Amino acid sequence: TIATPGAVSAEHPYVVLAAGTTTRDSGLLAHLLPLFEAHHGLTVRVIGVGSGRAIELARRGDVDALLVHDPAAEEALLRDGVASERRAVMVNDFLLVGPADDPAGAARAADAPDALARVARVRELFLSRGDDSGTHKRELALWQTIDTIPTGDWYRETGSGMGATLNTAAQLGAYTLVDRATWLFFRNRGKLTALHEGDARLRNSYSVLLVSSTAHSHVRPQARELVDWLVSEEAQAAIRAYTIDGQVLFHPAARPPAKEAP
Amino acid sequence: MPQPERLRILPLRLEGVVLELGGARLLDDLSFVLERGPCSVILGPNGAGKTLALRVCNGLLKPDAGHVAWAGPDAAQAARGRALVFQRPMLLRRSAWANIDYALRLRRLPKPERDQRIETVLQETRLLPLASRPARQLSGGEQQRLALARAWATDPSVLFLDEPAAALDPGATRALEEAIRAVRASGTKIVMTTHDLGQAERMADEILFMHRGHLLEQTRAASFFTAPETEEARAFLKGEVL
Amino acid sequence: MPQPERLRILPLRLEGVVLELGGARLLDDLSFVLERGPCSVILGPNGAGKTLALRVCNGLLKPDAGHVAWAGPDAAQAARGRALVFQRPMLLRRSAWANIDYALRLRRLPKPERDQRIETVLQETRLLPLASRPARQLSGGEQQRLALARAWATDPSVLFLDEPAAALDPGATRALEEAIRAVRASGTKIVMTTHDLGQAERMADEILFMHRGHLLEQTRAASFFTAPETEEARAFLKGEVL
Amino acid sequence: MNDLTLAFATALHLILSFDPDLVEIVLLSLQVSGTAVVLAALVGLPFGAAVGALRFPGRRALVVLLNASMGLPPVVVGLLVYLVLSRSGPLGWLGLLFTPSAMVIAQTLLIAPIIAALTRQAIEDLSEEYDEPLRSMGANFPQRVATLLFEGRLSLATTLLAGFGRAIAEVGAVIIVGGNIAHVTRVMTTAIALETSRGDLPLALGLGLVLVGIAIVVNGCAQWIQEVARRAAT
Amino acid sequence: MNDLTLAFATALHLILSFDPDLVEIVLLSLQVSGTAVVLAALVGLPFGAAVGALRFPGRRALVVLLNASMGLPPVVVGLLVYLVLSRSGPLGWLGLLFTPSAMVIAQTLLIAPIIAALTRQAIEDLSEEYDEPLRSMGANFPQRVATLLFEGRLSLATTLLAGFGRAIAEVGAVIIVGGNIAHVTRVMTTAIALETSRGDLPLALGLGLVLVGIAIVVNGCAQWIQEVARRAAT
Ligand SMILES: Nc1ncnc2c1ncn2[C@@H]1O[C@H](COP(=O)(O)OP(=O)(O)OP(=O)(O)O)[C@@H](O)[C@H]1O
Ligand SMILES: Nc1ncnc2c1ncn2[C@@H]1O[C@H](COP(=O)(O)OP(=O)(O)OP(=O)(O)O)[C@@H](O)[C@H]1O
Ligand SMILES: [Mg+2]
Ligand SMILES: [Mg+2]
Repeated sequence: TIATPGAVSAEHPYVVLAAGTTTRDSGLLAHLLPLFEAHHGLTVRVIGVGSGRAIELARRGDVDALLVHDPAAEEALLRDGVASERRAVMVNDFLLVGPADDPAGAARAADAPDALARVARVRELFLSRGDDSGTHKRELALWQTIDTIPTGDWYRETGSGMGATLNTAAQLGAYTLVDRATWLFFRNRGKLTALHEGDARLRNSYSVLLVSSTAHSHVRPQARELVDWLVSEEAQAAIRAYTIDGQVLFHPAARPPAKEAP
Repeated sequence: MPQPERLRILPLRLEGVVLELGGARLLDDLSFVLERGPCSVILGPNGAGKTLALRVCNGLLKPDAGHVAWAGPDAAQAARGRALVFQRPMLLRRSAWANIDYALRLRRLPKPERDQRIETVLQETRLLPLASRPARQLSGGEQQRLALARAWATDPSVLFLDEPAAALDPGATRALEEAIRAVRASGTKIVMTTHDLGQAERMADEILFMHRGHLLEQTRAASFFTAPETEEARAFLKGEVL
Repeated sequence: MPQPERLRILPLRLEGVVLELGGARLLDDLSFVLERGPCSVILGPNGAGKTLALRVCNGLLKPDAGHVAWAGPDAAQAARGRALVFQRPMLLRRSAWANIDYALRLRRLPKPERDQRIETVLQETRLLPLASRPARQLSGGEQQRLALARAWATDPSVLFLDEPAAALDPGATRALEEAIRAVRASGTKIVMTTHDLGQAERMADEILFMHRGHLLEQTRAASFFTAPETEEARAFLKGEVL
Repeated sequence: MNDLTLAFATALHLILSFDPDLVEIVLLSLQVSGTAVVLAALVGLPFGAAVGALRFPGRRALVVLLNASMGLPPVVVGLLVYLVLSRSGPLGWLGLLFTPSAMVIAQTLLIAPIIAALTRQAIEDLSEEYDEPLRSMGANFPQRVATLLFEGRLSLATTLLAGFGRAIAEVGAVIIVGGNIAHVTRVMTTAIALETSRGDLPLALGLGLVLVGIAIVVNGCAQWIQEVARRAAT
Repeated sequence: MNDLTLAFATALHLILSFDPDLVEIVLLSLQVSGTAVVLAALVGLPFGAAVGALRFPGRRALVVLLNASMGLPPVVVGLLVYLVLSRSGPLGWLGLLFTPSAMVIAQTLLIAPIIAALTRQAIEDLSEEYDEPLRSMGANFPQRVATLLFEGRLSLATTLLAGFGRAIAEVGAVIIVGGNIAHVTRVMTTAIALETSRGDLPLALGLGLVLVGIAIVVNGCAQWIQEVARRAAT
């Protein structure tokens, strides 16, 4: 037989998890996964990609599980039979960041849509990820609530990941929407500061999905162990325990252990 | 030098060969036959087409019209049976010894025989002390002698020499001429060009006189030097500007 | 050719020049003086070091010991006053005309004068019909003539020629010798090597005889050919293998 | 390989529909990389030729550095340019960050070493034959370098095309200093990276094929210019 | 330029502390790019030399394609390899995706054209001088190609170093087919990209400097091998 990774995994069994860049870049997975690996004799190979690419990887059967934050796309995966299971794992939130002097006065806004509206009104520079990521989709949804189609010189799509977009915003003194985990972990903030947060519309929920072995017969069955563990007491506690500068990045969101739906 | 049964690839026939390069007709209706035996010397002023004719004979240039026909059963055999020493020798970036070895390995000779032949030809060309020198650092005359040794070592049925003595000192020239005579005696056909009329007289059995891409005469050497048929040949022999 | 006041860069003195390359001593304690006027011919067997000596004289190789001294006030002037035609001519990838033009532009000559000089030297070397040909496609003898024309066009005080007639036909050789005589008459110093003893006798006023990196004789030409002083020179003149 | 068919179809559609966004992106790509090649050639050709033609102490070390600099990672070059051009950087006052100029600077820095290193080798090979004759003709050092560059123009053209290929295909540096801002600094490669991260592989590949097509057209033009030049001169 | 000082300090610290993770990443980078260069050379050198030494109809078009292929974007190569190696792709059953082998394949495809294109030019230059003499000696086509490759070995070494530089600096292709998995497929460039997206620019730059250092060491070794070879032979 050919020495496929399957054969290699006889010694070193592993599963492949496509995870949103945020969960990787924020250091959460580096904190979490060793706990899992220690007790399950299984390593997790993390592919850090945007949600769009993660979904694509799942559809092609190139990964065994997903940890993403794009509810609409996740449901589509379930519907199409690509994923056999989806479990809520955790939530965090988005915040609007921008230059410390806040020329748009976004900090004084009543809610998130209002904050965006203020930026649009004074045409202060706003950077959109523009990459169909979970963050980008949430931003578009917020514009929709105030019936604005942002266009013009002040609205720019960076077409890049969260980190790159923040690097750009820090230099240009622009506003942008960012998830809390990336923000807390990010080193190159420059003059950027958090201006608006805490709105319910800024909630960001992460789920883990198991790729269906019917759709893709070669997915590693051990992935179920990972999925089950992520919603376990141990993992949920560990998620809560992960802080940066005293701030919790992700809040556990798994429903208490109950009878799972078939 | 070993003297095995040589490949029978002669006579070589050129018929109506025309060569055009860069819009100019450089060889025009060139026809001649080179037989086994006599030493053929091609004479002619600079730019007459001597080098081009040698390249055509060796299959390095394809004529635009006309034929080049070797007597051998196939082209591959003809190619194996001939060797050409260029007017401006091309030496490989390796030692003098290795340059000859390269040519012999192309003929698939076993190592002991190669070594023996190399030693013989280096001795003959007085290059043995320089055997391990990088070939490209040799002096002009040494390079020309090495190119000659390399061709010679392959023991060809026909040996084409394009001005082989141009860079040689008087002693080397004399040695070359003696060597050529010996080679010829062993049955190798010699076809050479030279600008040294004395050398041509000493070496040639027949003369091919070229002028502006045309073959004007192909005659026995004695009669060419005593009674050239064409005006051009007479002027050439007198060293007049043509 | 115009005959302006030539740069006074002679005599050239070599004193105790030693050159070592690749671990071998190729020029050993070479000392001579080249004066204005006489045509100096360097003779010697292949590998004697003639070409190396010319390269040292032209500042292309730095001797490991000893001195090379031109009479001119500074090195730049000496460089402008000399020209060297290599044994294996290097031609630029452009037309014959442009090759000469290149050398003249280096001397900052105005265009009309350049054109006039180019035409003169091409005429003298019978290359005018080939003026627009790519230089690298010329025949061996044509290339050598072009290299000569290029050096000549710069109207040097000293003209070094490394076997200038090696690839030339008899007519061109005669023309070359006449041209050299004319150039010399106009005050240009000629330093040349040759393997053609007849040519050496015709051209030389003085002979420098080299052997294995040593200068064995520097004498008047007549006495060299009639009564060579050294054993090596005698053997060389007889065409014996040294 | 259904995806490939889809990618080809996408590429064809993109080209035939003459999508104005695509045209804009293509033109910016050509402009940025073309300018970078010209600038890099202005520096890299003479510098590489000088190193190739000259012998001096420490030359060998310089050649090692030059060859190693062909392995400069685009991301590193991008970061360096970013730091220099950033508001807090020494040239921040120029306000060049996230403009096409910044991308040109980054690509120039990236390919100048490649052009210089390949030029050095080409000129070193040539100078074996040319150096002494040129010196004997009295050509001074700049003249010799210029002549060697001219004599080697055919193989140096390939060197420039290698530089162009590296520039037009490069994404790591331009995305950092350009920011992939739509309609401002988005070029072919950053657009491809974006579609890839979106998971729209057919579109990404389609754009990639268009880019390859552009490279072919540019190389074809270069070849054609060479032919014409060869026929015109010598 | 405080950042730069910090980056140098970081690089120094990384090297001096002999960080085991860094060592692992460095070794994988060298292994992947080294293997890719060897494989690409095995294909690119003979192919480039054959095109350089042979005259045939359609050759000019092939040369244009070859030169254009130096502009193949890494992301596109990465995507193509990904589609082929993906579970739903034709070679999915090999299970090579997200392994170092996949990265080797992608880099090989990326640099083989560069090596071939530069080799073609070098060999074409050489064959002007060598072709007729070799043919007259009775060397057949493969023998001529082998001889030209050997005679041009010094300048071809630079070609291989150019390929190595491109491979070791490349990130777009390896990140797609390798996935930048820690301890499995993380190489220097993907690590740099990761730190950049984290906004840890000093660490990213520090890693970049380490990478440049590696390139210098590799090139130094290559030069040294050449010197030794030159002295040993000829
Ligand atoms: N590739 C080429 N393109 C154009 N013209 C050429 C080419 N090769 C040779 N020629 C021309 O063809 C003519 C004959 O060249 P050839 O080399 O055969 O002369 P030759 O008789 O050997 O002269 P020489 O005694 O000087 O060596 C010359 O005028 C030369 O310029
Ligand atoms: N770069 C070099 N390295 C080592 N040896 C060299 C080098 N250049 C020349 N030589 C050797 O020096 C000797 C003298 O060479 P040179 O070219 O001066 O001879 P020459 O007198 O001009 O001979 P010829 O009449 O054959 O042209 C030769 O034996 C040659 O092999
Ligand atoms: Mg000839
Ligand atoms: Mg000589």
